Amino acid sequence: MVQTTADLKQLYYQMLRIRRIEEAIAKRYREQQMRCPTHLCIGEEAIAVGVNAHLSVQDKIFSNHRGHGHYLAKGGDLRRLLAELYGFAEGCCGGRGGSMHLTDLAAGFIASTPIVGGTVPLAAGYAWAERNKKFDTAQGFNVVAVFFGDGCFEEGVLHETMNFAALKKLPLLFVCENNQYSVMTRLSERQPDREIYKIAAAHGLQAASGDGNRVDEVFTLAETAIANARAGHGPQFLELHTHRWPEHCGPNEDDELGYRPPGELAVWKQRCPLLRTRQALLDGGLINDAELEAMENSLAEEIEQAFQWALQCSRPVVSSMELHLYA
Amino acid sequence: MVQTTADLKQLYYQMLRIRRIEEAIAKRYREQQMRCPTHLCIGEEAIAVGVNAHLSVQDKIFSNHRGHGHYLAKGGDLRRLLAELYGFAEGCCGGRGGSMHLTDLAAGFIASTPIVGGTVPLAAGYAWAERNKKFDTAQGFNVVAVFFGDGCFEEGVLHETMNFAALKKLPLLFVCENNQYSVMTRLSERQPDREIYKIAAAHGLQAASGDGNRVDEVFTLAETAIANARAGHGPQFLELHTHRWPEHCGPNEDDELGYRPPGELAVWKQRCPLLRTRQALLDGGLINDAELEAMENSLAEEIEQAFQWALQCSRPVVSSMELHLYA
Amino acid sequence: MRDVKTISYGEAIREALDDGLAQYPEMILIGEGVPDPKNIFATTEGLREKYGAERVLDMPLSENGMTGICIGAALGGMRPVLVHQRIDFALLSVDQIVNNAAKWCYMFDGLQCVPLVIRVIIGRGWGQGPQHSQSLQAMFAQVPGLRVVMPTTANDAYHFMLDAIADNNPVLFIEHRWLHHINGEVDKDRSRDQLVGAAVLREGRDITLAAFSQMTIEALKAAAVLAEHGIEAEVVDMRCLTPLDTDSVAESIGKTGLLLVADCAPEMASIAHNLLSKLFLSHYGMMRQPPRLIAYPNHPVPTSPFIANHYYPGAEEIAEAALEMLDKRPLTQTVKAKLQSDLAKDLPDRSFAGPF
Amino acid sequence: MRDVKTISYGEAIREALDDGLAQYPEMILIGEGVPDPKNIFATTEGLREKYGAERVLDMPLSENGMTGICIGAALGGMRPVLVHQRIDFALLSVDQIVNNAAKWCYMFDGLQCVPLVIRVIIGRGWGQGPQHSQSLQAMFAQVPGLRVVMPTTANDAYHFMLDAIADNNPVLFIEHRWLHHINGEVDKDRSRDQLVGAAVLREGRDITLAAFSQMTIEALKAAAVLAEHGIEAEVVDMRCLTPLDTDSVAESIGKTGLLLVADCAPEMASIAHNLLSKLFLSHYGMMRQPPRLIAYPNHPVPTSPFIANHYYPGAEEIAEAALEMLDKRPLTQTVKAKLQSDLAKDLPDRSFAGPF
Ligand SMILES: Cc1ncc(C[n+]2csc(CCOP(=O)(O)OP(=O)(O)O)c2C)c(N)n1
Ligand SMILES: Cc1ncc(C[n+]2csc(CCOP(=O)(O)OP(=O)(O)O)c2C)c(N)n1
Ligand SMILES: [Mg+2]
Ligand SMILES: [Mg+2]
Repeated sequence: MVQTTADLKQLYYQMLRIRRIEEAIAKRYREQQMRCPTHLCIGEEAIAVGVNAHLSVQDKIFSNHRGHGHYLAKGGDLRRLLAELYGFAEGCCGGRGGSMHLTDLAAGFIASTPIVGGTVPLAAGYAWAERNKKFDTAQGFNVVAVFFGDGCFEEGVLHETMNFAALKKLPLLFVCENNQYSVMTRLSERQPDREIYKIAAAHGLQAASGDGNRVDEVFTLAETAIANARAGHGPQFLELHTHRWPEHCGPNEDDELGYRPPGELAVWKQRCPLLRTRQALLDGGLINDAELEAMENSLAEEIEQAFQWALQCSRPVVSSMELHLYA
Repeated sequence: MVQTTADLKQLYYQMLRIRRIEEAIAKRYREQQMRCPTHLCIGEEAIAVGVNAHLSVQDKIFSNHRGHGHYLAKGGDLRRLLAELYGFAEGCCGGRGGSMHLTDLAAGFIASTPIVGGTVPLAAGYAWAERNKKFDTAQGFNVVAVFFGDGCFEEGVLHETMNFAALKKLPLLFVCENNQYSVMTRLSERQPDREIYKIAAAHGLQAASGDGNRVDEVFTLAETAIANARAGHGPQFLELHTHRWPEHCGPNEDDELGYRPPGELAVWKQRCPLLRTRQALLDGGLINDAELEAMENSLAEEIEQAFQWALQCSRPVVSSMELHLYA
Repeated sequence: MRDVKTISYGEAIREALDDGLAQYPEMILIGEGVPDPKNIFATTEGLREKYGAERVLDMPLSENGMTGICIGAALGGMRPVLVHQRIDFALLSVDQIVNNAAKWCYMFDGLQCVPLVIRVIIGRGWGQGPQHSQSLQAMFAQVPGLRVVMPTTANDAYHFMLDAIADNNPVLFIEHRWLHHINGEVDKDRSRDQLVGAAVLREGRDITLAAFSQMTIEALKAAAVLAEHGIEAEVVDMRCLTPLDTDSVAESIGKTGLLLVADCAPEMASIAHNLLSKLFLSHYGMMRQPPRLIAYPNHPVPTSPFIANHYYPGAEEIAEAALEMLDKRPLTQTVKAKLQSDLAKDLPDRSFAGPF
Repeated sequence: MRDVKTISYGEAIREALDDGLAQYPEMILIGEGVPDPKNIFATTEGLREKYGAERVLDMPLSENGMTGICIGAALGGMRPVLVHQRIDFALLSVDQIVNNAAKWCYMFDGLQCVPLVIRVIIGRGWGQGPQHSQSLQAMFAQVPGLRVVMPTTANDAYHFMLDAIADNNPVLFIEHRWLHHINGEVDKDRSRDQLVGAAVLREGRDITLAAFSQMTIEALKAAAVLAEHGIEAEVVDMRCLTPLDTDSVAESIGKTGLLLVADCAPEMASIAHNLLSKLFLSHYGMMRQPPRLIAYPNHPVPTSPFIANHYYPGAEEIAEAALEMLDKRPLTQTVKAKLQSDLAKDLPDRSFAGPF
């Protein structure tokens, strides 16, 4: 549970930071200098923030094509993310990956990759390696978390991974970001009418679902789940309901395409995780306009500086392309 | 439910037939003339018989590496099965498949193949084709059933198939023969402690479990499930507990290898589906020793004749090997 | 009256799917995005409206399961066309493609068949990166029992798609994303080629350029500029991979005596090796010089345009190698200059504006 | 004192796994059947007892998931050796092998690596049939970023396995089932070959026989009988596929002028094409005659022994082709007669009694 004002402010700040960064990326993306498929997480910030709030640098996370929020919430280096989008040598993957392949080992963000489901078993394997280490009774296990979507839940590998994770009682947290869409295809065209997390429960995982647009709810659910995983109670599963605002891939909104029922996006915008949290902070007198403005200013500054840094990075040397096929 | 004496006798007869055929195959297999991997279903006959009792020729089934019982219970041609084991041209696959690749389209036995999980989505696809036909209010849908093991349940493709089957409400029956082993590996080394059929239920299937060694129980469970599928209520799942007596692959018993806990096989032999049914028939005065002996005699005769037929079949012409790569 | 018109490769595929759906009531068209507003780069546009949601549909993200389901549907009398927006996703379904689809007819002694088309798109550009731009044609073309085609022209795209739908075997239909926008004349009445054989797209006597898929376009570009300098290259489109049509290439070499092969795949993953090796085995000594192979480097494609743009050889490299083989090195600068384009190297055409 | 002993290929693998487990505390050995009473044809015998159930273990039937889990474990500091009893099962995990394992180091700019060994067994015999006896070496050998080896001798089996375990890259270790029982001398102190390079197993001046895996055994048999007739064949074991060691083959051809390649795979799926093509491109004109390729037919293996026994070429076919190339056809009958064996064609050795 969110215990202190400081906590909630911090959660708000983290969400706001991701939102402003994604917006800045969207804006600059239109200049066509970030030449890679880019999936923004605007509207879904509460999940990345609420879960990562409980993870230390020792804990690791894996992510998917929509990975900026996870990377930032885990403490991934903003400047190297931006440089990566531009394809520069100083990018977190040396420019080799772009938006869909992020890494920041120092922050415990192992990797995101775009083959749907691809990183899910990797997270379990990493958690297995952690589980095989000596159990520290004070600290418990290092926890590994993996973020994926409702579409990913349709991949068989997810079920193979849940089975193994439950068998070996891995310190692993599955975070299913259920935004009801896989690209432009609604859940009802892809899955029968039943709840995702209950399948995880049937596999023997401790599983729960919740409102992925309430950061306090995510925070609380993740707190329990991560504590369980850390204590050796085996894999945990959270299904968190949310909605993506922009198009699946790219910087724009795409409500005009008509694949979302009319009004759906508007409803979800009212459920904006930032809006709700700010309102709660304001209503409780826990924050004032000046503080909010200070936040915005410091973020604007951070983001601007990060872009400046990224934009003066260097192009990778062409011959470097051949390197690192093998370790 | 098994309503009449005739029904129960028929079920017994079918089980006995499979048992005697498998025993005869085991005996002849030792002569090393059936040169293909062969997985016998001795001990598991009740499942094939209890399920297939409700399927007509219009209904189809798919099976796996351990397919003799399914094939025979569905009405597959015994003589062509034996010829197939010997690799003769008159075999049900022209000798190309051996024990692990059976087919008898006239009987509605579409195919068995040995890649674990391989036929499961095929069965769903076939059921989809059936579902797309006009619904006959009197007959309902033709039903497709697929038989697979507890090991197979670990394959991701099974879950992908359950999801699609539930989504499209396919007239499909999943039959999980849970004999607790995948080759020589116990369930507890492969899956956590939870029930298989409950995962199917969580996927939105109508699911039940039962004693796979009681043919009356299998018969009753299958009756309901198949009626549901036929009526358009969507996919059904049965988890049936049983035990394989012989070695995983080959004609012998292998209790001396020690992978089964001591005494386990003995317990299961007491639960022999034939023994139990025969006892019930005798106890109820529904059958007498003479009838039982007549059954044995007619089966011995049928089997002997089938072997005689198979053994005089012809070797496939070598040049035929090139045919049928394409249709 | 003949039905001839000029349309793009992408439109040709859409027309073939449309005509296929009209002609075969048992045909279904399925894939992630098939009925969505972007319609697989518009190649499935309007088909759901025309043929209904039962026949034109989306699917769960379950590549292996859905491939198996399509195989089963084919056994049950349907004629499925399954679409993957990127060939990389088909790697999840290699089990069903190789273990089942490709072997079914053979292993059941010809008693059953699998009329299934799998459409996969290969490609490049706009930072698709290591996992979204693989060229896996050789991986699939080596599987006995699959038919693998890579049409280059709009006309072939149309006819091969219809042939593939009509065929009772599993067909892997490989489209290069950069072909989609290219226009060509489609003659609907042209008789069928039955998914076999190479095609000579340009005749010439000086050198044979045998090329695969989009590399054929590059070869044609090179040939056009070489012709301005009196060099007549013959361009052979290796549009069918199973089997490779070595005879057509040998026939061309019979005229030219020189062979250059160009493939859109890393050298080690190039089906061109099979072509060259077969020629080596059966037509040793036909050539005046060793042949040459132009292919991609032996590593994944990085995302960064600054390096990825140097990953792909094209018309310039083909022309340069041809000039070397013809002992006309002095022409190289002039020819290459003419082939240079101001279009960014990671864009297929001017209308393209990312993200993919 | 050197540690040299004569053991079977299967025992050599077991010893390498044993030594690997002893040397690398982070190594784990996992696979369906690894700790069961049959121990992957006895190649993992006793290892669970010695190193414990945490390090030597069975796994669920989840090939793709378990491959991904092993990749993740490797990223987390473990050194997994994953075993498939048949290469056919690895087809379920092509996604994780190709999309992740092979690309990880490259796509993360060398910051991460995947020390993973995947042991797969190819083979034939006793009616394994279409889905249980595929030869897929070329499918994997074309993937940039994988190391693919197919050792033929017990000594290479031992050292390659240890090298593979030590290597920080994904290694596909392909064993032909029919090699398991063959004895050879294993010299544990021999320095490492680092998983690259072909090996000349027999020297000769008349013809080069370059062969893959079990076909090398067939080539050696043929060479032995040819030698009785004064023909000295040089046998080159193409034990490493990434990269193919064309230089060693070219060097041998430099002596002999004649090349015959033998692969245990269907012709269309043979990596021998890559070898031949590369020689064509770089060593054109070295040979006195066109080379030859001996491979399996282009269809799956049927189960029936009456036809399957005619599917596989071996020493007889190699010798026959070599005699033709050497213009010594009259010797064919004599040589083939000497090569004939009374062992049934679907059995690897006399101790074998089915079912596999
Ligand atoms: C195996 C695979 N199939 C298809 C795709 C194409 N694809 C990329 S993202 C995506 C949608 C994934 O949906 P979901 O998992 O719900 O994540 P979301 O985008 O909604 O966050 C698809 C189909 C892919 N990258 N990988
Ligand atoms: C994909 C795949 N992996 C592994 C195997 C090897 N294999 C054959 S049967 C079998 C056990 C299957 O167990 P289960 O599904 O429970 O069926 P059972 O044999 O117990 O009837 C295994 C592992 C295979 N044939 N296919
Ligand atoms: Mg989603
Ligand atoms: Mg079992």
